[in-house]
Amino acid sequence: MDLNNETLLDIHLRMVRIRTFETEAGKMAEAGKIPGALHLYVGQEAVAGGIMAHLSNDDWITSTHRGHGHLIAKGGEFGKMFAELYGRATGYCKGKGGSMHISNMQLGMLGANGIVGAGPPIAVGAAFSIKYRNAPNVAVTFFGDGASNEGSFHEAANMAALYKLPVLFVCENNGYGEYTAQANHQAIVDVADRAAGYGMPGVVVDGMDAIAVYEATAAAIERAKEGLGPSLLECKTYRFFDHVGVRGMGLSYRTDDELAEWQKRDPILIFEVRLAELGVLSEAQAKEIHEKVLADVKEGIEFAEASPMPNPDSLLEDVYA
Amino acid sequence: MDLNNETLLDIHLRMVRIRTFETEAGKMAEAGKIPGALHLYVGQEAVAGGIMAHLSNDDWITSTHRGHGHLIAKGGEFGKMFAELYGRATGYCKGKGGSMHISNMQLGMLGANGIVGAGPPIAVGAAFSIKYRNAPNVAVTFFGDGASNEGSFHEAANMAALYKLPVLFVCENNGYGEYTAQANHQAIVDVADRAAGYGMPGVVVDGMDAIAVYEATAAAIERAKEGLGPSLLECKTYRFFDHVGVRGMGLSYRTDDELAEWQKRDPILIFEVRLAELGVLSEAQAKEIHEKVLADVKEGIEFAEASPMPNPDSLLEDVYA
Amino acid sequence: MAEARELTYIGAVAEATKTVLQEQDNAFVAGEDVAGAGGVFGSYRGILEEFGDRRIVDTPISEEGIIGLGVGAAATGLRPIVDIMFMDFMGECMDEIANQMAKMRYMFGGSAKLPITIITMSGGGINMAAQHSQSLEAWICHLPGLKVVAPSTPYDVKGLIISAARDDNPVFVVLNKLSLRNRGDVPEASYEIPVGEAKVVREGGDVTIVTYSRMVGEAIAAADKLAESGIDAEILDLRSLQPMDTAAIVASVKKTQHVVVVHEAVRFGGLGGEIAAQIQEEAFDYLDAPIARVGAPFSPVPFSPVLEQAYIPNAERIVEEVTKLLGVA
Amino acid sequence: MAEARELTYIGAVAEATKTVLQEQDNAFVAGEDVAGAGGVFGSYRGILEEFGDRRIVDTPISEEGIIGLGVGAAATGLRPIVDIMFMDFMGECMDEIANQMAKMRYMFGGSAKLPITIITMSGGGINMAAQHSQSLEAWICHLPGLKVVAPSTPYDVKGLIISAARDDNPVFVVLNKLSLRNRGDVPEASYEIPVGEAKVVREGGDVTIVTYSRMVGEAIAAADKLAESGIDAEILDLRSLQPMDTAAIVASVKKTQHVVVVHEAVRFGGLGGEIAAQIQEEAFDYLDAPIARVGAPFSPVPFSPVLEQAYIPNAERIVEEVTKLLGVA
Ligand SMILES: Cc1ncc(C[n+]2csc(CCOP(=O)(O)OP(=O)(O)O)c2C)c(N)n1
Ligand SMILES: Cc1ncc(C[n+]2csc(CCOP(=O)(O)OP(=O)(O)O)c2C)c(N)n1
Ligand SMILES: [Mg+2]
Ligand SMILES: [Mg+2]
Repeated sequence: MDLNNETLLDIHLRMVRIRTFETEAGKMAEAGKIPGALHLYVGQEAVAGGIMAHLSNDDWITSTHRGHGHLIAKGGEFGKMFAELYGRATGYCKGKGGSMHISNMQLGMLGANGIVGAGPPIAVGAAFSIKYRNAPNVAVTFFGDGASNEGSFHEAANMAALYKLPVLFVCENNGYGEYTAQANHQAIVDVADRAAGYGMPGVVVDGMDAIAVYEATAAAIERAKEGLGPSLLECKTYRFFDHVGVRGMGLSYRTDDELAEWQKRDPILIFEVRLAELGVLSEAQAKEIHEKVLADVKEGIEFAEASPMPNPDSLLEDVYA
Repeated sequence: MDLNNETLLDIHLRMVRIRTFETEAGKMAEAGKIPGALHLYVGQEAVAGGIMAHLSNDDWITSTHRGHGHLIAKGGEFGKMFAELYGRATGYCKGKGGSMHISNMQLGMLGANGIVGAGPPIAVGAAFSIKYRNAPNVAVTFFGDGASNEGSFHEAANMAALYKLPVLFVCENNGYGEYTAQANHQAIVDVADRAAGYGMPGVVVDGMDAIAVYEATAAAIERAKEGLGPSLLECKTYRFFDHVGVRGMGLSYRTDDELAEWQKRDPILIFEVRLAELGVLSEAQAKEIHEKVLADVKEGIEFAEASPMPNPDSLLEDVYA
Repeated sequence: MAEARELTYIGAVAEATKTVLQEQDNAFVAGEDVAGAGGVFGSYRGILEEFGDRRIVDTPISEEGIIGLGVGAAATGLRPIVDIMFMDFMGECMDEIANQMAKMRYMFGGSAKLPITIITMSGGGINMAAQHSQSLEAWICHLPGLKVVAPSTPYDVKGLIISAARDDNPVFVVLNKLSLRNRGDVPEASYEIPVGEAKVVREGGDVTIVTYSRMVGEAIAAADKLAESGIDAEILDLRSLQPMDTAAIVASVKKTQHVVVVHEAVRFGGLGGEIAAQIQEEAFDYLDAPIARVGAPFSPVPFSPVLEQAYIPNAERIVEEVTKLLGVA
Repeated sequence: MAEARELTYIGAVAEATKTVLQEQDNAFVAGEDVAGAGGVFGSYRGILEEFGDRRIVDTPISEEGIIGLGVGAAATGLRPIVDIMFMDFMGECMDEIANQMAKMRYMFGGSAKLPITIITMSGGGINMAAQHSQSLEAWICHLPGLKVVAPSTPYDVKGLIISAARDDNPVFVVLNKLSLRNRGDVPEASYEIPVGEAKVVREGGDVTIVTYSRMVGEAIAAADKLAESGIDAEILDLRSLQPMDTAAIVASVKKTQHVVVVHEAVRFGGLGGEIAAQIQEEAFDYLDAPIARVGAPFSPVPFSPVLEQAYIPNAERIVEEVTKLLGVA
């Protein structure tokens, strides 16, 4: 395990960056400053943090409607991200994509995606590309428990295993697809149980524990790079905000108690306790990091708010190469 | 086990009816009398025979492009079937469907289907209907090893298990999807391994052994009728003719040896040996049955050939109710 | 017949659905988050409470499975109302729509009956970007075996859903998400609006605006504006797209001799082409000018509000086209 | 440049594909039974032997997975040629086509490039019934971000596939299965036919027949027949459907002042409507009669040969329409 202090701090920083960005984005959305739908990642940071710490810009990921966290952990800049959420010309997608399509090809991020389950087949294509070029990289596809019921996941998983492609299927099981609890959308408890049906290993990981995620990912990446094919990692996690926005539509599909239970296992909280125990990060240092990141986030918001709207004439640009 | 002599003979007759119909249909196709594509069921008779012996007209099935066998075992009449293959007005679908869409609602047969994987979701709908009406019936969906890689299978299996619907997923694994061997389309050996991922039992059955099929089906139906939900039965079988027609395109994707090995386990041959051992059917009686069925088949062909073509004016009928 | 009172467009969906469930024991609703949540747009609020979970069923996120469920249930005697949250998601289930639902009856020589109602949401304007804003009715109107309606008012929503649910064929009810809060008078009692009948929503003598769904509202705004310049526009709300009320279109065009076809869908390959082609086939000699078409430009729906505003057809663009058409500009 | 010699329509697919694989290291082919079997229509015969299984890959029966593979591979630097055996199977993968492949570049603000070629088979006439005989090009031509070509001759097949494969955008090559054995001259060397350029395949002064794919052959047969009655038809083979060569259409119509649009697809909602609408927009004053459309009637494709013959547009129906149009009948 190469989990040295530097890596631990790296993972921590990615997580704090996500948390801070998302929390502030939520506020901006509630203030009516962000158009459209915003699916926030708060609560799931250990997954993006623990996995992305392994990846370089030459490794590809596909993301979901809940994609900010993935892009941030992959190196996304706050300014360009906020600008995109605000629909500004300076955003990652020139304002054409918004939250649900935020992407950055240079960072190896093949887009958030508004279609549940659309990512896995694309990641399989990226992994095919890696193998074709004999490159030392992997592709990672993130998808939810709800998405695991889409046929696209099934087809992608089968193809990946068949071709022994270097791809990780990462199911972020937060217990709900929108307002439907897992027990009401599938008759299994562990999505990881689906792996055997494709001929790949399936592992259940504590998705609130960044170190556990990091380690499970290391094993899966090693396997992939040895040419042994894909793995399915199911990260059990929870979203602290509602399905869309912070408070969503105010439905009572989950209890306050349940939320409170999971919040006790806040992935950043427990990680910071661990880092303190390990003597890697003191409370004061952590505070400093949070403050620094918050300042960066605010700068990002300022950048976005000061940015111009796209020129209506750009409407028909970028349809074709 | 209610496998009394009557049932054994019933299964046998269904199988012989399929074999004879398909063999003669193949000849008619080679003689240029049947337009379009014909996917013959020869070799797989134990599956349709062993399963359909359990079903009444109030049980629903969905079929595949290789659907004649299912319809025959469900009670299809030779005359109307040949007429349909010939494109005659007297066919089950008035000549509008042909081999790939042959159906009969009265017999509970929701059609052959030209789209690989389209059947399972429809069967789930039929099973939903059965449960909704609290009827003492089941739905059975037949599909191939190749079809098990379609997303539609995945979605249907998950929904069936979730709702505990009375439906049997019957995978007729004949080792090939068209000209692609199973090992080249999925990284697993047993499609039954997929069942666990949906929360249903998965059973591998010797698909050349009608009794084994019959018994596995009995258990699955019992389970379904008790409200415990679906099962996946994988019947290992083989098709003796080519993917399409008798000799197909003449590709060498499988060896003569392999075919010969499987032909030694011809489902009708081994069943007749067994029936003789059991003293249920003598060789002479078997011969008589084959002859009688052949005569019926020929009568069916005569009916078809004597039948009128559809009136071109019927072209726009039956689009809407 | 009970009094009419104001309902929202989306409230009319819920009321129509309840009416159908009351009238038909074999009718049920299935879709993603339709039961517990009452639909993400609120279309089915109150139905779970009133009818229980036998009649309204939350499904997994499995659009192909959902449509298949509807097809199989309908063919075997039920009358499913199936919800596909956003019309854009039809991509996930076009096989069950196009190759099964639309064709099963025909392929079976008429022996199957498919009484399915599919309720879905089209259109942009709420900054949901390229994958949640499309108007893809052209895909389904091109498929023999399907019917398609696209109501513009709460009144039509209720009447068309009830008609759809009573129809023994698959009927798509294409709703519009920017219209959800529009209000209008809706009778409490059950009533039908015949599938296939257009409606003149404004009479006029100078030009016919043929349109449907939310663009009816834009056409009305345009007509008000045009009236200021003395142009008297007739507005035809198609309401049904398949079958289409060609007779009503032609009658109006023969009167006004000028026509603009308007839809929110992408102009190229949209239904406007079909409508224009039919008009000139049937009323060639009455036309004083080319049939104009207003539709979305040839790009995906952009996210940024300024771009989306520039993208979606509106009253202003209709006014422009009419003015150009009448040579007034 | 080497000599031209006769090839079949399907032989031209194989030759074009080989040419592309030779010219572009990053090009590969993926699809069901494309490698070992060489394609069920023989489109890729010999490619496995020549290029090995790195460059041509058999896939599971997973159309959504196949298109996704193409999208992901293209976005990350490869140039996939993806085979969807029958166009009817697009129903299984419309999401990856419509919502991913077509929109990714735009949604990403132009940062992704999607050089994918999709090869697929359309059309009826070989008694394959409702689910294996459709012409669904209207679905994809309505989607900004895609290009669509539909060659009628072996020469065009080769040139258009090579152009498609060199294009940095997704291009659908819609082939026709009843044309597979048609023969025609094809140069051995590599050459392009520009996407977006129509071709006058027969000059004439009395009427323009606008068509594409196999219907070009029917139009030629019709023109021969019409010539016997002294009617001189011009035939425009669109070749590209998206983008469409409106200028070429309009130029011909201005000359002949009469036009019949012909396609095998269902008439209602087919591309014919778009073409007719564009013609009257751009050449209204030149038209002496309504633009006529020939397309399939409003039903699924029937199985029985007698019904299928009655269903599919042919030379006879074109002759009828032209005769009616010119008022000769
Ligand atoms: C194909 C498709 N179907 C439905 C939706 C609507 N939708 C958006 S998010 C969502 C829930 C997804 O659940 P899950 O995959 O568990 O991800 P989570 O939101 O929990 O992160 C649904 C149903 C969609 N966007 N795309
Ligand atoms: C959606 C779809 N994809 C591809 C095909 C072409 N096709 C017809 S049969 C077949 C093979 C099916 O294999 P399997 O499911 O194993 O059934 P078998 O033919 O072996 O009975 C294929 C690929 C099709 N008809 N439908
Ligand atoms: Mg979830
Ligand atoms: Mg098979």
